[in-house]
Amino acid sequence: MTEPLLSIEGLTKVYPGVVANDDVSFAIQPGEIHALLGENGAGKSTLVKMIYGLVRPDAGRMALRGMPYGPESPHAARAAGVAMVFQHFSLFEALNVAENVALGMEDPPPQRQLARRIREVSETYGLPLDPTRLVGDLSAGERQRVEIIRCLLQDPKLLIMDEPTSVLTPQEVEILFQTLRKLSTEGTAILYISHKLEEIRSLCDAATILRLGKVVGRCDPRSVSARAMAEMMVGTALQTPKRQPAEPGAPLLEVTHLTLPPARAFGTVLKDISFTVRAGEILGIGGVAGNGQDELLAALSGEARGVGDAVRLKGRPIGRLGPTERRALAVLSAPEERLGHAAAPDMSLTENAVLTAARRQGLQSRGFLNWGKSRSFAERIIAAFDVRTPGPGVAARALSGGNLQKFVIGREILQQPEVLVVNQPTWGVDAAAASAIRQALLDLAAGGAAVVVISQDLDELMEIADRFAALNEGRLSAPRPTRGLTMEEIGLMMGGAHDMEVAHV
Amino acid sequence: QDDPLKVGFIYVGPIGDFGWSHEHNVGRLAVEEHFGDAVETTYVESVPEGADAERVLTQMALSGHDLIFTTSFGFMDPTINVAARFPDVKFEHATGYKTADNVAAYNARFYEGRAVIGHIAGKMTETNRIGYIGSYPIPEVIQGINSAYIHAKKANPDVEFRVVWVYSWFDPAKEADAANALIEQGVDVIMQHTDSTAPMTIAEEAGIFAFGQASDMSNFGPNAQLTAIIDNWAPYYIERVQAVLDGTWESQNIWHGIPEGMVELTPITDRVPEDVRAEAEAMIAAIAAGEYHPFTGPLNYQDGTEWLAEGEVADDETLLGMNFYVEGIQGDIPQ
Amino acid sequence: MIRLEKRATPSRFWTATTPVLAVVLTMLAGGMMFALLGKDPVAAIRTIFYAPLFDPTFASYSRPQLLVKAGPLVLIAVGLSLGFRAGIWNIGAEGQYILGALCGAGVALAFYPAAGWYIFPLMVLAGAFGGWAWAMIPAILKTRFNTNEILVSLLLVYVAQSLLAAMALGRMRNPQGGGFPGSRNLSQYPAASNPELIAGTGMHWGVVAAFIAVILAYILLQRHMLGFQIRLAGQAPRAARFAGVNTARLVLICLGISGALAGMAGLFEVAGPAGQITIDFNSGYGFTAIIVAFLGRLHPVGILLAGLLMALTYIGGELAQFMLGIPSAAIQAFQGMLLFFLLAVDMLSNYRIRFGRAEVA
Amino acid sequence: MDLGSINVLVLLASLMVAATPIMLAAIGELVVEKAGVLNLGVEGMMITGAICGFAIAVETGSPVAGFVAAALGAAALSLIFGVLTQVLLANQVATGLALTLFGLGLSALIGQGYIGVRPPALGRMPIPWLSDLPVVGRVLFRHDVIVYLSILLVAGVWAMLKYSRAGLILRAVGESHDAAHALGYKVVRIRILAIMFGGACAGLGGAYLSLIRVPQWTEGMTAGAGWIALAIVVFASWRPWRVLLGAYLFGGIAVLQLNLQAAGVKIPVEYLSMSPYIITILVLVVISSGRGRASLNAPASLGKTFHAAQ
Ligand SMILES: Nc1ncnc2c1ncn2[C@@H]1O[C@H](COP(=O)(O)OP(=O)(O)OP(=O)(O)O)[C@@H](O)[C@H]1O
Ligand SMILES: Nc1ncnc2c1ncn2[C@@H]1O[C@H](COP(=O)(O)OP(=O)(O)OP(=O)(O)O)[C@@H](O)[C@H]1O
Ligand SMILES: [Mg+2]
Ligand SMILES: [Mg+2]
Repeated sequence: MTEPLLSIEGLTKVYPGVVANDDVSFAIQPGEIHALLGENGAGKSTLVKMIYGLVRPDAGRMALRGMPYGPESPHAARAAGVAMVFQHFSLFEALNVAENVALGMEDPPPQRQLARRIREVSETYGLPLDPTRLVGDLSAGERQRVEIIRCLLQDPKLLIMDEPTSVLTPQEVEILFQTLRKLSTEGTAILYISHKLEEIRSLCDAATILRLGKVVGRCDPRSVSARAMAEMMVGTALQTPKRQPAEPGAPLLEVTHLTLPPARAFGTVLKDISFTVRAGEILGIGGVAGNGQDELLAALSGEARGVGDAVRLKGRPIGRLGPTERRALAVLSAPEERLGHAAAPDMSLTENAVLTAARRQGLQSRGFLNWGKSRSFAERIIAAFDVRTPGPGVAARALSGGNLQKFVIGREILQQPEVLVVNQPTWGVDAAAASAIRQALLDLAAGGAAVVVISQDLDELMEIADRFAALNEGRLSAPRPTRGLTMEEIGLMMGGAHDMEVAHV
Repeated sequence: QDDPLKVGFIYVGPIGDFGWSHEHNVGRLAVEEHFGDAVETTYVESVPEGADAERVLTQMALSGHDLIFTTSFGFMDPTINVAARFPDVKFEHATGYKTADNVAAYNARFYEGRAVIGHIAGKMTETNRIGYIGSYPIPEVIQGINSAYIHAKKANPDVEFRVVWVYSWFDPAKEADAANALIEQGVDVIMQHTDSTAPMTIAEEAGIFAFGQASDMSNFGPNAQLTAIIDNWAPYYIERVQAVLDGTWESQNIWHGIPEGMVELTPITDRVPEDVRAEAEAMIAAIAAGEYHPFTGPLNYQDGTEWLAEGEVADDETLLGMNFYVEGIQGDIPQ
Repeated sequence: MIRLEKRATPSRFWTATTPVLAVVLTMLAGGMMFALLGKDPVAAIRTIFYAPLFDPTFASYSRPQLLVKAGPLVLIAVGLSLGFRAGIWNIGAEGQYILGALCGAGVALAFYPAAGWYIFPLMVLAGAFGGWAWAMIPAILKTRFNTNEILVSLLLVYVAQSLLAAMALGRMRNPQGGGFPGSRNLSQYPAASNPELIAGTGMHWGVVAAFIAVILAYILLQRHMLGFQIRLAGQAPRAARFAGVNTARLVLICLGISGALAGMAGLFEVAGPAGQITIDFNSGYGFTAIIVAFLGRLHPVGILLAGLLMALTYIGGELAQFMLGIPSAAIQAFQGMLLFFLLAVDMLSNYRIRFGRAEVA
Repeated sequence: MDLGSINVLVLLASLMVAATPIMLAAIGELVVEKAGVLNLGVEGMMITGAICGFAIAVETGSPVAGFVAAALGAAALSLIFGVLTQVLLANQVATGLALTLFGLGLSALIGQGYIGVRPPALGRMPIPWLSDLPVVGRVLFRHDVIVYLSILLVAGVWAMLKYSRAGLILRAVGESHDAAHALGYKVVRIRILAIMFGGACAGLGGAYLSLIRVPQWTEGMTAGAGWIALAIVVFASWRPWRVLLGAYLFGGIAVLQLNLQAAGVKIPVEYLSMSPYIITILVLVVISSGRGRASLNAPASLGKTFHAAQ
C-alpha cells in the first residue's frame, strides 16, 4: 500500500459539556473516496473542520503525505491542497458567483479570467454556472455547484464534502457522483459525509463510523448492508414506526392556485400551488431545499398572507388570517429552523410554550399571562415527549437540537390540531427520537387530523406519508399515493437533473 | 473675618466657547487676580437654564457662597427663586430685568459699540453692501442691527444691509457658510452677533473687513478686523465684589456701556483712514461723556412712521424690548 | 489569549454584579483621570458619589433633587426601553420631549389666564399627544416605506429644535416679557403649573408619572402578552412573526409609547422645574435617557436605579465643579467611561471568560 | 429680491467646502458599515479628530501633521468601540452613543489650552491647468488639498470595494460573518481595521472643521455633523459616489438657505433651518421605499454581533 494522503491520530476536541471528538484516528489514501458516518452530533463536522483548519484540536496529530500537518487557518489548509464543501453553505447571497468563488480561493486570477475559468470548469463537469449571477438568486442546487466549483478550481488533493447531497435530486446526485468518481480516478481523495447510506454504498471505498465522538467501527460500504451500517451508528437495533391503515375522511385543508411572492429578498415565489389534505391523512411534500419549503410553510401557518380564497379550512377561506387566528381555528405548524423561528433561543421553555399556545391553552386572560398555567403546559410537553432537560425554566438554546425539536413538535401536537403543517420534523434528531416524532405524527393523523409533512428526507416521507408531492422552484407537482412510487419517479417529480449533465471529460 | 469671600459664577455655555461664557470667565479671573486671597471664586459651566440652574444656585448658596453671578438671561427666574430662599446671599443676574433685595441686574449697552462699527463700516464699504450675521431675532441683536445701520447710513447714504439669521449662538460651520453667502452677494464688510471666529476667518481669506465680537479676534483676522467690541465684565465684577467686602452692596438694575467701560472697542487699526478713525474715536468719546445717544431722533419705523422726533432719545424700555427695524433696513424680522 | 464562551443560561450572579463592578471600575479609571488633571481623586469621587447623598451641607437638599433630575430621565428611558427591547431604535426622544413641551405649553397658553382644574390634565394629554405624534413620523415612515427609524427620529430632533426656537421667539413669546424670547412662566400660572407635591421631597407629577411608568412597564413586560411580544420581537424576530406578532403594529406601539412618555416628560418639565419654553429649553434629556435605558439594562427597575445613578453623577458633578474646580468636560468623560465599563463587563452575564489557547484558528 | 444674484457656480464652490467634513466622515462610516458594523459614535470621533488635529497642528506648526494626528487620534478612540463591540460583544448602538458622549468630553478636556488660538493655515492648492479654466476653474479647482483628497478618498473606496480583493473580503464579512469565518477570514480583525479606518476618516473630517473650515478650536464645534454623516450613508444606500452626492446635496441645501437669506429673498427664516433635515428625511423615504436591488446594498449582517464559537 502507498503512503496515505492524510492520516489522523488521536484527534480530540472538547466543547463545554460535550466531547465532540474523542481520540479519533483513521487514514485516507490518494484517490480514495472515504465516508464518514455517524448520527447527528456524532462529531463529523467538528472532525473535518479540524482538517480544514477552522477548529484547533485539543490533542492529536495529523499528517499530510507523511509530513506533519496542522493548519492554522483555512488559508493554510487550502494552500496544502485541502478543499471543503460546507454542510451549511458558506456563500454570500449579495455577491455574484465569481466573487463567491474568488473568496474561497487562495490567489484567484483577475475577475474576468476567473469568470472564464468558472464557465469552462463548470461546463466540463456538467455543472453549468453563470459567473455573473447573484448567489441569492440561485436555487439550492445551483448554490451547491458554486461550492463545488470553488473547490474544483483549486485542484485539491483532498476534497471534503459535508452532506452535499441533501439539497440535490436523485438525478443530480447521480451526476455529482460521476464527477466525484472522475476526480477520484485523477487521484483526488474525497472525504464524504452523508446520512444517506445507499448513496454511500454506491460511491465510497471505505467508511469510518463515529458515535458520540468516538470511532466505533470501520467497514467497506460496498459489502455491508445499509441497515447494518445504521445500527453501527446508533449502537442499537432500529425499529420502524407502526402505521395503521385508515380510511381518509372529509377534506380539511384545501389549497387552490396559491401564488405568493416571497417575503425576503432572495426567497422563492410560490406558483399556482394546489392540493387537498383529508382528515386522517398525511401528505408528504418532498423537494430539494430552497425550492419554496419555507415559503409554503409560511403561507400555511399564516406568517405570509395571500389571497383569501387560496387557502381553505373545511371550505372556509383562511388565507387572510394571521398565525394567531389560524391557531384559533386549530391550524398549527412547526417550521424547520428550531432556534430563532420555532422557538426563541434565549427564552425559557415556559415562555416558548406560550409562543404558540397562549390562545388555545388559555394561558392568557384579557392579555395577561398566567405563568403558572404556562409552566404546567410546558411540563406536560416535557413529560409527554420525553424532552431531556432539567426543567421548563431553562433557555431553549440550552437544549440539544433533538430535544428542542421534540419540544416544538410536542407543543403543537398537544394543542390538538385539526391541521398540522411541519417542515423537516426530524432534521438533526437522532434515530430514536426521530422515530418517536414520526410515530406521534402518525398517531395524530390516526386521530383524525390532516397532516402536511414537508421534508427533504425521502425515506421519511415514504415511511409515513399517504401521498407524496414535490416542490420544485415554487411549483408543486400533483400529489400521488406513496405506495409503489419509485426513486426514479420521485426524482423526476423533484425536477430531474435540472440543467446538469454528465461530466464531459 | 478670616474666611475669604466666596464668589460663584454660573455659565450657560462652556468656558471654552470663546464667546459669551468665555468673557464672563475672563471677568472672574480678573476678580481672582485683583483680590488675591481675600476672595475665592468658583464656577459651574454648561448649566442648562431652568431646573438645573436653580439646583446649581441652591447648592452654591448652601455651600457658603456670599455672592453669585448668574450670567445668562435664562437664569433670571431661577435666580429670583433661589434668592428668595437665601436672603443672606447676594445675587447678580446678567441681562435680565427682575430684581429683588438681594438680586441686582446688570446688562451692557452693546449697541453703543455697534454704533461705532456701523459708522466705520459705512465709510469703509466700497460695494455699499454690509453683511450682518444674526443669531436669534431678540431685542439685543435687533438693537445692534438698528444701531449699526443708523450710523452706517449716516456715514454713507447708499449703504445697504444684508442680514442672515443662523438661529444659533454658536455654530462655526454655519457661521462660516453665512459669511460666504454674504460675500457672494457682494458684501465687503461683515458684522456678526454670533460667538465663533469663523466669519472673521472667512473675511480675512476673502480680503474684506469684519469686526470682532465679544472678544478681540485679531488673531483670526489680522487684516480683516478693523476693531472689536469687547464685553468687559471685569470692572463691574471687581466693583461689586468690593461692595460686598465693604458691606455696601445694594440691589440695583444697571445698564452700562462705553461710559462705564463695560463695552469697549479695541484700538481701531490703521487700515481705517485717519479721518474715519478720528470720527469714530470722537463718537466713542461723545458716548463715553454721555453727550451722544446712538438712538437719537429723527428716526422712523421701517414703514416710515415716526418713532423718535428730532432730538428725542429712545427710552430704555423700548430698547430692551426692541422688535422692529428702523426705516431703510430691508426684510422682516422673523417672528 | 482570552476567549469568551457562551453560557447556556445567563448568569444571575453576574447580571446583578456587573453594574456594581462597572461603577467601581469607573471610579478607578475616573480617579486616574482626575489625578491626571491635578485634582485629588479621592475627593473627586467622594464629591460626586457621596456628597449629594450624605454631606450634611447638601444632602437634605440634594436627595430630593435626585428625584427631580432623574424623573424625566426615567420616564423617557422606560418608554425607550420597550422599543429597544423589541429592536426598534428611537434615538429621537429629545425631539419628542420638545414637542410634548410645546403642545402642553400651547394648551396652557391658550387658556391663560383662565383657572380650572381641567387645564393641567389637558396639558398632560396634549404633551403626551405631542410626543406621540412626533414619534409617529418615524413609525409610519418605517412601516409604510421601510425607512430607518434611527435616522428619521434623529433628524427630527433638529427639526424640533428649530420649531422650538421659532416658537420661543414667535408665537409663544411672552407678550409681557419685555420682548425677550421665551414663553410665560407656567410655574407662576397656578392652573397650569406642575408644583412640588409635598414640600421638600422633589416629588412633582413628573416624578409620580415616572414611578407609575416603571411599575406599569414592569407589569407589561412580566405579565402582559404585549410585553411578551415586545421581548420576543427583540430576541427572535422570526419567532415573533411565527407567533403571530404584528411587527408593524409593534413599531407603532413602541414608538408611540416612547414618544408619548417623552412628550409627557417634556410637559412636566416645562410646567414645573423649567417653567417656560425657551430657545434651548431642551437640555439633552432625550439623549441621556438612551444611556439610562442601557445602564438599566432595559429593565424598568434597572432604569429607575440607573436614572438615579445618572442624576447622582450630574448633581455630584456640579458639586465637583464648584468645590474642586473640575471642568464639566471631565464629568462628561466620566459619564462616558461609566457607560463603557458597563458595556464592557456586561458580557460576563452571558459569556464565560476562558484563558488559554484560542479554540478557533 | 434678487434671486438671480445667486451664482450657481459660486454656490457649488462653497458647498464643496461645506460638504467636505461630512463627506469624509460618511465615507469612513460607509466602510465600517460595509464590514457589518454600525458605529453611531461618528460625532465623538469627529470632535476628537478636530481637537487632536488642532492641538498637533498648533504645537508643530504643520497642518499636515495635524491631519495625521487627527486621523490617528480618532482611530485610537474608535478602537475603544472596536474592542467593546467586537471582542467584548457589547451592543453596537449603545457603545456608539457612549463613544459620542465620551468623545465630546475628552475633546473638551484636551482643548482647554487651545481656546482662542489660531492654527497654522493650509494654503489653497489650485490645480495647475485646470484652475486656469474660465469660470469652472475658479470654482472647482482652487480649493485646499483636503477637498481634493476627500474626493480621491471616495474614488479610492469605490475602487477598493468594487475591484480589490480587500474590498471583496470586506463586503463578504459585512454580508455574512459566519460564512466569512468558515472560509478562514478573520472577521474580528477585519472589522476592527474597518472601524479604525472609519475613525480615521471621521477624524480627518473633524480636523477639516477645526483647521480649515472654521478654523478655531471651540468645544462642541462639530455641532451634529457626525449624525448627518450617518444619515448620508443610508441616504447613499451604501454606495461611495452617492455619499459624495448626498454630502454635496446636504451641504448645498444648508448653504443655499443662507444664500437665499443673504440675497434678501423673503422666506420664513425661522423654519428654513429645518429644511436640510426635512429634505434628507424625504430622500431617505424615497430611497428606502424603492423595493428591489437598492435595499440589497445594505450589508446583511449590519449591527449584528459576531461570536466565532456559535
Ligand atoms: N462551537 C461549538 N460549541 C460547542 N459545542 C459544539 C460546537 N460545535 C459543535 N458542538 C457540539 O459538538 C458535537 C459534535 O458536533 P458536529 O457538528 O461535529 O456533529 P455532526 O456529526 O456534524 O452532526 P450533524 O450530522 O448534525 O451535522 C455536538 O454535540 C455539537 O453540539
Ligand atoms: N454552540 C453551543 N454552545 C454551547 N453549548 C452548546 C452548543 N451547541 C451545543 N451545545 C450543548 O451541547 C449539548 C449537545 O447539543 P447538540 O445539539 O449537539 O446535541 P446532539 O448531540 O445533536 O443531540 P440531539 O441528537 O438531541 O440533537 C447540549 O447540551 C447543548 O447545550
Ligand atoms: Mg444535533
Ligand atoms: Mg455536521
